[in-house]
Amino acid sequence: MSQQDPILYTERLTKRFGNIHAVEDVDFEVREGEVMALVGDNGAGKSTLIKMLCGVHEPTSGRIFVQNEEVSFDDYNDARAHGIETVYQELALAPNQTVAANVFLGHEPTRMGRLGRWLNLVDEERMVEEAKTNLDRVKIPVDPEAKVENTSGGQQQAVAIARALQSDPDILIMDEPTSALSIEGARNVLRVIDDLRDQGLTIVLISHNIRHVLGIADRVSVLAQGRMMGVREADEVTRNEIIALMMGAEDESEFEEFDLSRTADEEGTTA
Amino acid sequence: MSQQDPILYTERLTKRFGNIHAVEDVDFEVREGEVMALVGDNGAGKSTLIKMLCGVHEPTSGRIFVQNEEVSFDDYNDARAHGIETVYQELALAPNQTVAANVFLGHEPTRMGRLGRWLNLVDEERMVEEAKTNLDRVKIPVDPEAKVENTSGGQQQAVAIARALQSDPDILIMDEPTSALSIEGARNVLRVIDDLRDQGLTIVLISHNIRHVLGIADRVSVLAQGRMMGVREADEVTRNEIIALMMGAEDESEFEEFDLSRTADEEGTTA
Amino acid sequence: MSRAGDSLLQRLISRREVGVFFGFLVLFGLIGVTRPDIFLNWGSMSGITSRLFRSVAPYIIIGIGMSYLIIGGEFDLSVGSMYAVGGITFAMLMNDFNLTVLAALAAVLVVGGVVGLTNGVIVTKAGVPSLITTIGMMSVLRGIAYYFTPAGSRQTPDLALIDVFGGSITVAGLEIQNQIFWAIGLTVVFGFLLQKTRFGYHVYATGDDQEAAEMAGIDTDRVKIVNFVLTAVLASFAGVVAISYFGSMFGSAGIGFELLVIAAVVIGGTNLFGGEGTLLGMFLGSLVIGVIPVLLVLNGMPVELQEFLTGVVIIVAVLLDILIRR
Amino acid sequence: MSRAGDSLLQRLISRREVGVFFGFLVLFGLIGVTRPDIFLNWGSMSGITSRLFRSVAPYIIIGIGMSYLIIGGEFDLSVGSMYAVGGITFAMLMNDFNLTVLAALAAVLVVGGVVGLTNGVIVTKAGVPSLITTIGMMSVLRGIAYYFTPAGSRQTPDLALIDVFGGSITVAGLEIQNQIFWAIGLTVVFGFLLQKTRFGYHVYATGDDQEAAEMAGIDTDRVKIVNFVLTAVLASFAGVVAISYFGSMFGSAGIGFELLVIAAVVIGGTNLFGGEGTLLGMFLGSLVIGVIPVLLVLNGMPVELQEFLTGVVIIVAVLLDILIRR
Amino acid sequence: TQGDDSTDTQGGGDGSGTGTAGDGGDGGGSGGAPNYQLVQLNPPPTTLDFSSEPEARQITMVTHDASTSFFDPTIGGLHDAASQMGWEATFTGPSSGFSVQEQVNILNSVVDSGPDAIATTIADPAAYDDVINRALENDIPVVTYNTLALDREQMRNKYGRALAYTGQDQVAAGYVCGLSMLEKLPDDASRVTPGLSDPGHSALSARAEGMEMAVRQNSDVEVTDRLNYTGDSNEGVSRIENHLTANPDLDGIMGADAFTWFIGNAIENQGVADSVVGGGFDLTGETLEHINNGNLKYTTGQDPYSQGYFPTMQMFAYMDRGMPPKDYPTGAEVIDESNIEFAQERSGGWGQLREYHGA
Ligand SMILES: Nc1ncnc2c1ncn2[C@@H]1O[C@H](COP(=O)(O)OP(=O)(O)OP(=O)(O)O)[C@@H](O)[C@H]1O
Ligand SMILES: Nc1ncnc2c1ncn2[C@@H]1O[C@H](COP(=O)(O)OP(=O)(O)OP(=O)(O)O)[C@@H](O)[C@H]1O
Ligand SMILES: [Mg+2]
Ligand SMILES: [Mg+2]
Repeated sequence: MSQQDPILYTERLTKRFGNIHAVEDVDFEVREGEVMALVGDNGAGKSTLIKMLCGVHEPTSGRIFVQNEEVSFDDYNDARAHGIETVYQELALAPNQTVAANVFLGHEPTRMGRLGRWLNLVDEERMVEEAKTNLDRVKIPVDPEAKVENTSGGQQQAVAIARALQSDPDILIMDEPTSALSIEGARNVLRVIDDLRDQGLTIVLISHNIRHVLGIADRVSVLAQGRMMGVREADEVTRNEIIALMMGAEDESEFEEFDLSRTADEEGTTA
Repeated sequence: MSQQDPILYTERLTKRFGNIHAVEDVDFEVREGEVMALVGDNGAGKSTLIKMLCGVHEPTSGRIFVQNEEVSFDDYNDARAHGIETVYQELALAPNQTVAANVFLGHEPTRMGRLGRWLNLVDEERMVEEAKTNLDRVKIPVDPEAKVENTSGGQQQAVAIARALQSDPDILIMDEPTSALSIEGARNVLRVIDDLRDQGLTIVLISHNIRHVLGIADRVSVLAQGRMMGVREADEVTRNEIIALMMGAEDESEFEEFDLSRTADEEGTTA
Repeated sequence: MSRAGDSLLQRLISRREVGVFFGFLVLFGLIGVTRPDIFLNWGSMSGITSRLFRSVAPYIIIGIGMSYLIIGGEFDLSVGSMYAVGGITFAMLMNDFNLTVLAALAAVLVVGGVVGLTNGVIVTKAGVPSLITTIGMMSVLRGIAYYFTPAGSRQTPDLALIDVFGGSITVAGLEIQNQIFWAIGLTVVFGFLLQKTRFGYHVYATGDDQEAAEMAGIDTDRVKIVNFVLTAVLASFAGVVAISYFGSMFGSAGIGFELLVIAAVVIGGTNLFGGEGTLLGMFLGSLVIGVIPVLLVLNGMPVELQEFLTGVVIIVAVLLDILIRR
Repeated sequence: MSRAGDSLLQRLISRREVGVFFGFLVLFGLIGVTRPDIFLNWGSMSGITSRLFRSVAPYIIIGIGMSYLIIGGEFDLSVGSMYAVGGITFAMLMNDFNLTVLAALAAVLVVGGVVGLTNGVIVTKAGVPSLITTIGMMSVLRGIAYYFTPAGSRQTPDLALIDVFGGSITVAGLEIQNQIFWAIGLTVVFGFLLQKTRFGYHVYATGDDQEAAEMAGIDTDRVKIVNFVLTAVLASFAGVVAISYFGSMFGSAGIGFELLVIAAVVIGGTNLFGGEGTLLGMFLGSLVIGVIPVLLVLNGMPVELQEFLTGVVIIVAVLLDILIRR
Repeated sequence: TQGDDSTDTQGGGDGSGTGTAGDGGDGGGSGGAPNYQLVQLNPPPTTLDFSSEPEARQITMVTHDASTSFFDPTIGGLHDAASQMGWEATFTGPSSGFSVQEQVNILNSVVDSGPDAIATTIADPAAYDDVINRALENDIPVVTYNTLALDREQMRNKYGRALAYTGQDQVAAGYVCGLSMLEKLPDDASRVTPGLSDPGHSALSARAEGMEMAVRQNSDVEVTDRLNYTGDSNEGVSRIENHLTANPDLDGIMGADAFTWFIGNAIENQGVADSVVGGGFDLTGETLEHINNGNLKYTTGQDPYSQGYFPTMQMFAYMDRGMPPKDYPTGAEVIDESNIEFAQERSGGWGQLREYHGA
């Protein structure tokens, strides 16, 4: 399913905030058409890494290549021009604007007609309608004309996802897109990711849900303390191997000690 | 493990925002010393319900009882005075203040000595130290002197949890406290909840992770579209029964159609 | 979640603009209560109303730009000085450099554009807070205004075309200043652009959450710079309109306008911290600001009381609005 | 995440206060470059320095309250009028009502407290934006100041105790005004309280994210009301100090102070939208504001240029600071 | 209804400055025709009634700047006259400082409110045209005081009549102030500084111009650049002190406005009363006190009281007795140690007077 050409890769990418080494010498590679999962403990540097890939953070050092061409993104629009779209962990929504306006934030559809195009008149009906269509893909009920501030946590996440879907990118980066979603909602998003891959999109997925990750990803990259710990084929690795990598440990068994009394701990099985 | 006296219950509690019926006629009951899970689809009204229980929202109608006494909370401090502490879904952190200051936000420890007490001088060393202790309980590495704005999504969630732990409440309400946490982090939080129950605390836990819920809760309340759909003993109910309640449906089978190709879908098994 | 349709009335009442309009009506009605002799006389009343609109026209014209700026998360304290420089250079270019009315106007607007660009670049690219930048620019422009008025003031020459800005038309015996049409026309056009264009959407988003807007691909620096330019251009245009009407302008003209205009914008419901607001609100807010001195002078208030009551009325007008919408 | 220790130098340079201090030193140093004759003369220079501190003392005293307010997410435009009312009532109470110095001072501070309380309650409980509330209060108080000065101004009587505020001490031949000690003393005390007390922590949190602060149990209304009271009390105290020094105060005293003080606070690095800032920054920002006219007067700048250069210098001083810290 | 009153001599100035009132005071014509003021008889908009108690009327006085204390005696004069005649009086203007545009707005509302008579300053040659004509069309007679930016000929063109003016030519008043400075300066004096509180206020600029003119025309003393000491004591006194420090050879400094007392404070603080001659304008209590203490040597008054009293009286004479108002020069009086005692006694009363009238 995954091709061998890297569509995106980094060389010794590093980001420091003052003396905090958030990402250190990371070589990260994504192949065309694959779902690449990026996992790691809290504070491992996942968000920082992908924010460099979409122009939000400027790298302290290192290089980024997209389609074998070195790039340097000044801002998010540069990245977008290279076909990269992102769902941020912090969602990045404008709270006092409507859901529909947020789905199209920065890329509002304009009206036909000379005047419409000349003035960049926003086609509100189309916007509301298309926002509905996009939100329907993740099947989370939310009023497109409600203020985002007045929607629930999961609804907000759905808006952020709908925004990314609306733009038809080559590479879609999703930073914990299902964390606030219900089971159904998360399932729908995974299904959408699956569909997008079928359509040839490349996807980078950050998630703490290893089960989701192993269920959907082609490969898994593991970060720990800002460093790349390794890359694994999803169908050749176990959940515990991944966790071991995440913790920077060699011995898997040490992560098994906790078991809640009355039910099988979900973290302990499957893969 | 759970006693029979309700420590907290509501009668026909309702909250409308304009014409949106977020919570409608809800009778919700929590018994002393139990872990009560509250589940429901996105936008079901979970956050709105608990925000009425902790004084953030004023109910449109209905009554709230704590320890068999009717209460009406003007603000969060009223709820706190009744022993209720909350971890909000939106975390409610002051982004430009330090992690330590946020752990003690609104309840900073003061210095000993007459002047210290008279002026309410903040004991910064103690604050940083105790913040560390509390953060250590959830074992997520975060610098207590960093600005919250500069910490990762999971680190911020850890700060919010540490804040709730710091105050030693009777009833602890946690709105999706593990959504941004790594596996280890989430496991630590569940372990802490277990410990707190052992110490006699009452806990209300909102989560989309039914496996977590069934693993830790004594009982499960299910909301759908603002209405209470039912309450179940955690060890007498299956995952699919709960999901069926959440969807307002009778037939469980309809929620089983999605299965990702290469791995067993985690959502399909266990309980 | 389930949702019933909002009634039209409910939606209407919850809008800030309606509250402000009501506040304005109350103040206006007070003229009737205190001076029924004037109020019930069509001739005086229509004149008073027309003059009220005239007197707030400069605030409205500047308020358009200021609304864009504030909604977009910044503001500009240099508008009063820009207004003076605009009017004074307009007269100077025609008198001393023999420019035609249109050429002088164009030059003035270009000057405004350059000033706005400077403000915008200093704020967005260098990161100097807009308060400091525009307080600084306020001083700089005031110095220029003084420098260009060694005799205290400048007068416009006698050119017919100036009446396009400063003249009036008489409808059914009522003299209506052209300024009023400019103020209304510009409000309608820019109100439409703010509500309906992509740029307008980006203004709201930028003021709402700048980081989110940037992360969504909006060039917030550009948005802010355009807003600064728009504000300075409109402020200089307001100066042109004013000197065309008064025939003369002092170097000290427009001192204190910045606060009046910002107050009008905020009274109209715009959030001072950005992300929310409409031009209609600003328009009504300007009328509230303008009707207060009319009410007080018509009732012959002495200066101290005038100052005192102005303050009371401002607060009460907004309070009323808030209480009504509760 | 891994973290190495920040070097002390790095931490220091990244602080806004250091940049502002540097900006001040540059401006001060410019005196030396342009007028070495004065700069190198101990007698003149110490006098100029002492006067500089004296002239900014009222800004600093008011700026303390304003910093609390702004850090807590609000601001107050009525401080200039409060300053006038404070000074004028102080004199009036002693002259016309024969109050002692201390009784008059107490009464003035109570008046300030009541005004601040009113501002605070209108803003927090009625929800009128602080811009509108305090613009209104600015007018109300100005009206009162005019009303209490029918002869234009008020003079203090000849009472020894007044020298506690308006007098001076002479150290090594240099006369230092008591105002300077008040300004420094109050800055130190309130700076300590802001940094070290629970209330101070709550001020920062309230301005940082009011909703979060409320949801964490902070009574943000109370925090803001206290800040409004503090600001008004300090503004009226600044008025007392000023009239004690000058011996006289006009009804128009303090016009324009609000912008000067807010500018000093913001130059000092306080975020106008709240959540960040220090009193040390405000103190240094006031010195920057105060040293500009000194520099210009010592160099005998013509009147128009003064206004112009003031603007340029304000912007450049802050720009410098920002560029240094990059 | 209004006729024209032919030509007069001594029309002041070129109309571009302010305060160039119609007739000069005692400047005197240089040969040729003597000063005269030809008065055209414009009948008042009232019916004369000599046989009964005169009607109670309402006069509104409007200024270009109601924030300054200068007009406090004017308000006293206005009310003195009004109460003597049983009239009602209002004094109004822009309370936030000098603003012609705001004054015109206020004047418009004043006309709408329909008083019997208006007295106003005219601080600008163009901006008042519409509103003054509207007042006249509505049969509200208008007189001017304190500041008049038009000469009689210009007024005839604009209003169809020359409005009477009670006040002083600002440039001429400044000239007197400059002459007084020269008189107080020692013989070896070489430099003086004119100061003012607001460079945007044209009347103040005009006074400063007069001061400079007097010094330049009548001596070799150098005039430095003007010093802007602002209207704020806090800033202003320091500026003046710094100016003194920067110019140790300065012999005199004179203010153009009511804030002249800042100069006194600065001289007192620096202890230079013996070497620097301080003087200036207006009769505030502070300035007089400084003259009393020797910190200032003189000040220039232009009789603000009469600027309120006589326009009102003239309106009575006009509306009830048919006598058109005439120009009334309030002159420039110099207060120094020789007459300070009386000046203080007189000025001490303005506040009481206003309180007495409840104004
Ligand atoms: N702007 C910033 N300034 C300073 N430190 C930062 C900043 N952003 C992130 N960090 C630090 O860098 C490290 C990596 O953060 P990052 O957000 O990339 O983690 P993450 O892997 O996304 O974690 P999570 O799973 O919790 O979202 C953390 O220790 C964080 O505190
Ligand atoms: N302040 C508000 N104004 C208007 N509508 C609101 C407001 N807050 C919540 N709602 C609406 O009420 C409904 C319930 O929201 P709530 O946040 O309680 O859902 P939730 O169950 O917590 O969902 P999630 O799992 O996504 O967090 C949603 O439809 C939401 O849009
Ligand atoms: Mg992250
Ligand atoms: Mg929720």
